[in-house]
Amino acid sequence: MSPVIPVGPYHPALEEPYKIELDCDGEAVREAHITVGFNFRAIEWLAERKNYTQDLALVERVCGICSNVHTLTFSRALEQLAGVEVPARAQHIRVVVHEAERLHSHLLWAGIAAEVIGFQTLFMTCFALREKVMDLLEAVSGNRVNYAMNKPGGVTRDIVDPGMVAATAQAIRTAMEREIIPVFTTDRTVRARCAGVGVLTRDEALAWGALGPVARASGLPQDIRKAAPYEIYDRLDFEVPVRPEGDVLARIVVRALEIVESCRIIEQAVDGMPAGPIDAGDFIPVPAGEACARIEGPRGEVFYYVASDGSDVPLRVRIRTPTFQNMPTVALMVREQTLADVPLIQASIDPCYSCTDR
Amino acid sequence: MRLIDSLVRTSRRRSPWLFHLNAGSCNGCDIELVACLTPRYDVEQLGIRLEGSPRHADIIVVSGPVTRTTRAALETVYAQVPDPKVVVALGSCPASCNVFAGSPTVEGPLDRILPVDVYVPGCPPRPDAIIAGIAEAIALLAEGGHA
Amino acid sequence: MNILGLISRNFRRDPATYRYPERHVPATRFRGIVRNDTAKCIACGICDHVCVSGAIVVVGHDDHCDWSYDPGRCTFCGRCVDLCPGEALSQDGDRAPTYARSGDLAQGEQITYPACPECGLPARPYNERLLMIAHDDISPEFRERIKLCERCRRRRSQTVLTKGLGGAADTERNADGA
Amino acid sequence: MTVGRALFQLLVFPGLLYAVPVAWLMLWMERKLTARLQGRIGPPFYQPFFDFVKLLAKRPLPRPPLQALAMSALPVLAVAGTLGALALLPVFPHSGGFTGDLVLLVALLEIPPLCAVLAGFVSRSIYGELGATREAVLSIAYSLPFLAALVALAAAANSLSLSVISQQAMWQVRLPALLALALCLPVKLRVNPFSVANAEQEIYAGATTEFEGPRLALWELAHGLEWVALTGLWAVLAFPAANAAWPLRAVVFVAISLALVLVLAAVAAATARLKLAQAARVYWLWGSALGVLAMVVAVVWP
Repeated sequence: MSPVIPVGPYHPALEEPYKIELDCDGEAVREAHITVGFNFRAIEWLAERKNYTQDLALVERVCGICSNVHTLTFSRALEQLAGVEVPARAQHIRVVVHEAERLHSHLLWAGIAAEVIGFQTLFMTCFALREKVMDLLEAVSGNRVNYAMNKPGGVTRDIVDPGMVAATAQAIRTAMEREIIPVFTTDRTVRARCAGVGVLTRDEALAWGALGPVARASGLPQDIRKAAPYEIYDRLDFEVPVRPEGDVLARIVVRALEIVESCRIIEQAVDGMPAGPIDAGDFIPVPAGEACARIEGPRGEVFYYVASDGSDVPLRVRIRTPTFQNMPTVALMVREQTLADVPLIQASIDPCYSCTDR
Repeated sequence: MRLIDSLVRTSRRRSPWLFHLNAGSCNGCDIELVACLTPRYDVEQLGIRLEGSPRHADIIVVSGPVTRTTRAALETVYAQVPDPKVVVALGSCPASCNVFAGSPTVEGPLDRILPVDVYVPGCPPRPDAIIAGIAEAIALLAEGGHA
Repeated sequence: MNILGLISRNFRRDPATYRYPERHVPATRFRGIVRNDTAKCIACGICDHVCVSGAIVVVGHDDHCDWSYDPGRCTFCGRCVDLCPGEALSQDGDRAPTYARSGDLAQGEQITYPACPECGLPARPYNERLLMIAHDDISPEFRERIKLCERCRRRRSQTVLTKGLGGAADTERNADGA
Repeated sequence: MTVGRALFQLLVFPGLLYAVPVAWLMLWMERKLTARLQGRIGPPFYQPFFDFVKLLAKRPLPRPPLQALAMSALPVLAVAGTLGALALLPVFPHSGGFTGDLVLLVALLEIPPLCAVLAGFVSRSIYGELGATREAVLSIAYSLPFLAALVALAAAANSLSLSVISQQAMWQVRLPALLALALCLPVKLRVNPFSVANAEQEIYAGATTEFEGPRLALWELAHGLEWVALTGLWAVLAFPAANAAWPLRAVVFVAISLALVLVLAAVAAATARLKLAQAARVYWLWGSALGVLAMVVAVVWP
């Protein structure tokens, strides 16, 4: 048998094209090399050649799963440059959409993880629940993916039926607590596949700069929503789940608990939503200068740097996504694991290579 | 002979297997395609299966604007699918490169590289639109795929 | 609930599937194909300016303006609809149909410039809503003037101005003479 | 066994004429039940049939002649082997069965996995090879309980004839032996939790990754026939009533086979896929324990 086993660029376990080459000894993995770049579409280059309104739609397509995160961070960077205040109602709507996106992203991930360990029924259950979130997002934004909700100074669409949003959040919370979390944590075959697999210790997570749920599953309590609150997060009551084990099961549990917390956040944000305008005007002039913005996306910290010369086209847009930080830890985690674990371990960081490649 | 012909045609209509190829897409279309498998849409009711190996497939579903790095894979995969076969372009990206038009690393649109039979518009298309597009493709497949 | 509970519940319930061709209907505010109401369009070109993928192209000519749109290029982001000053653009509440050849769905509208009531040459189209935003109160004289082409409008303004100034000058002269 | 009877068994029941439609029925039942347990509609009942016809009608890809030959011959061999095994099942007990058909049955049942292993290597794909290796490792793991159970039954009935075994093995041996056989079914049929040999998320379709069109159609058929043969073997061994009328026997045989399909599909829907080492451990530990128990009882019981 050939000693190097390529996984990808097109592989059933991978949603996206990228390649892991495994130096194997039978089924045991000795070393892994990751190749990315299949999704490189030169988005930053394009962003420097389009005006700010066009760039909003462009950065939304950095990633189809966490699209809202990108427009939100980009808008926040522009607001910082322009010195614009976002109306309170718009802030609440932003938080609702932001957390709804976290819900669908985490449910999607839970489904993919179940699929990767061959647990089709659980995959279907997660995706069936996810459809509720998709309906919510479609009702609010008019599209299931790529919501186009944010713009500098506010949001584009109002939430007309807050009752429905709160009810959906509650239904998802109940279903998570009653169905999905118990199966993931107690089912014996799931435990056999996930517990103790792909361990990333706290020190390694720190040294390799892991972000988001991956870091939190390794015992690092880091979350931008707590560390540097944006929008209305400083006024909301929510927990940041942290697990010390650092294995795949811990990552599952952290994300599952985050879903529950996100539902609580949505309920609170809808509850306290004030009346008022939802934006601060249509075309907001962006003066010369530079700004950074960062927020906590579903996969971890998303970072934007925008430089402007005062025209309507940015000088530079720099995007750093969480997978860029988390991806190298895969090579660390798959060592001395079996071949069967590799798809699961790579999936456990919730990789988004279209984010990383841009 | 006629009986066999119509049996073959019916079987192609009832059992289209897909191979999905992400040619630099943003994941939006890919996730909506996965959503088609799930309980609400369940494309298995039409006999559709998402296959891991291109050699098993009848319909190639392409999403994304075809980046420079995925072009070679796209051509290989197309050659690996046995005839008759049909190509479905998912979303605006393979149709026109969408927002990525003009990027130096994008070689699309897809019809420059492969013959495309069905376009499904949307960014991304809704699952019911994807199913409608695949249904179009099935009709073409029953007639023996594209020339 | 454990997995056995889950699958037995699924088995007892009816499947959640929509039987093809029955389908899940989009939400009421769904962002579909963009439509242009030529009666309201003032050919300002903002939609072209904000369209990231070049789906909307606006080309101005002497007597009309070509507004073309290809849903095959569209991102359905709705920025053009949001920012359309005259509320001429709207989006369908349902998904676009599938198509067989690139560009099959492309559509174009021609916005003919109305003829100037005075000289008959093309004048810029105007939109009632925009007028109301710009001016709370519109006098009949202003309403008439908005329909004119640029040259006639300028000439009309000039006449009014000269007349006004002329009148004032006359009064002044009279005052001097007194 | 008369030639006429042998031909009937090979071509009609439980052979070709019965087995092929029932193979499709079982494949459909498995998919449909899985779908229903997941809250979906699932495929219509004619699905496996049309899958088969469609694959047959596809144009095969050009390959080097020797590889093309091997890749066509192996699935044919797998189909033939399974049909042969089916023909040996003593659904209707008779005095004429030749002694030692148990040995032949075991050998014939091993043909499809063997062909799959060869197919994986012949296709010269890394995933095919991985699938083949996994198939081989698993077949070593399940062979011990599988053979132990059959040997225990043979010892209990003091015969190597399937017909005699199905009639005379005592229940004290039959029960653990049947359990051990039932444990071996998921891995032989490559369904969860022991589906590691064709784990799609790891190694595509395993050994059949590189097969296309008609060649794949034959593999699908062989897989369906394996369902019929293995559930049939279990049904024959689980229903010994010697003096039941032949229609009743046939009906009970079919009913037990189909019920077993449903049970296996439900188990598959309720579990995740175990890793190779974990699956092998289950067989070495629990499978072997059951097999050895059956053997000990067969030898020790007066």
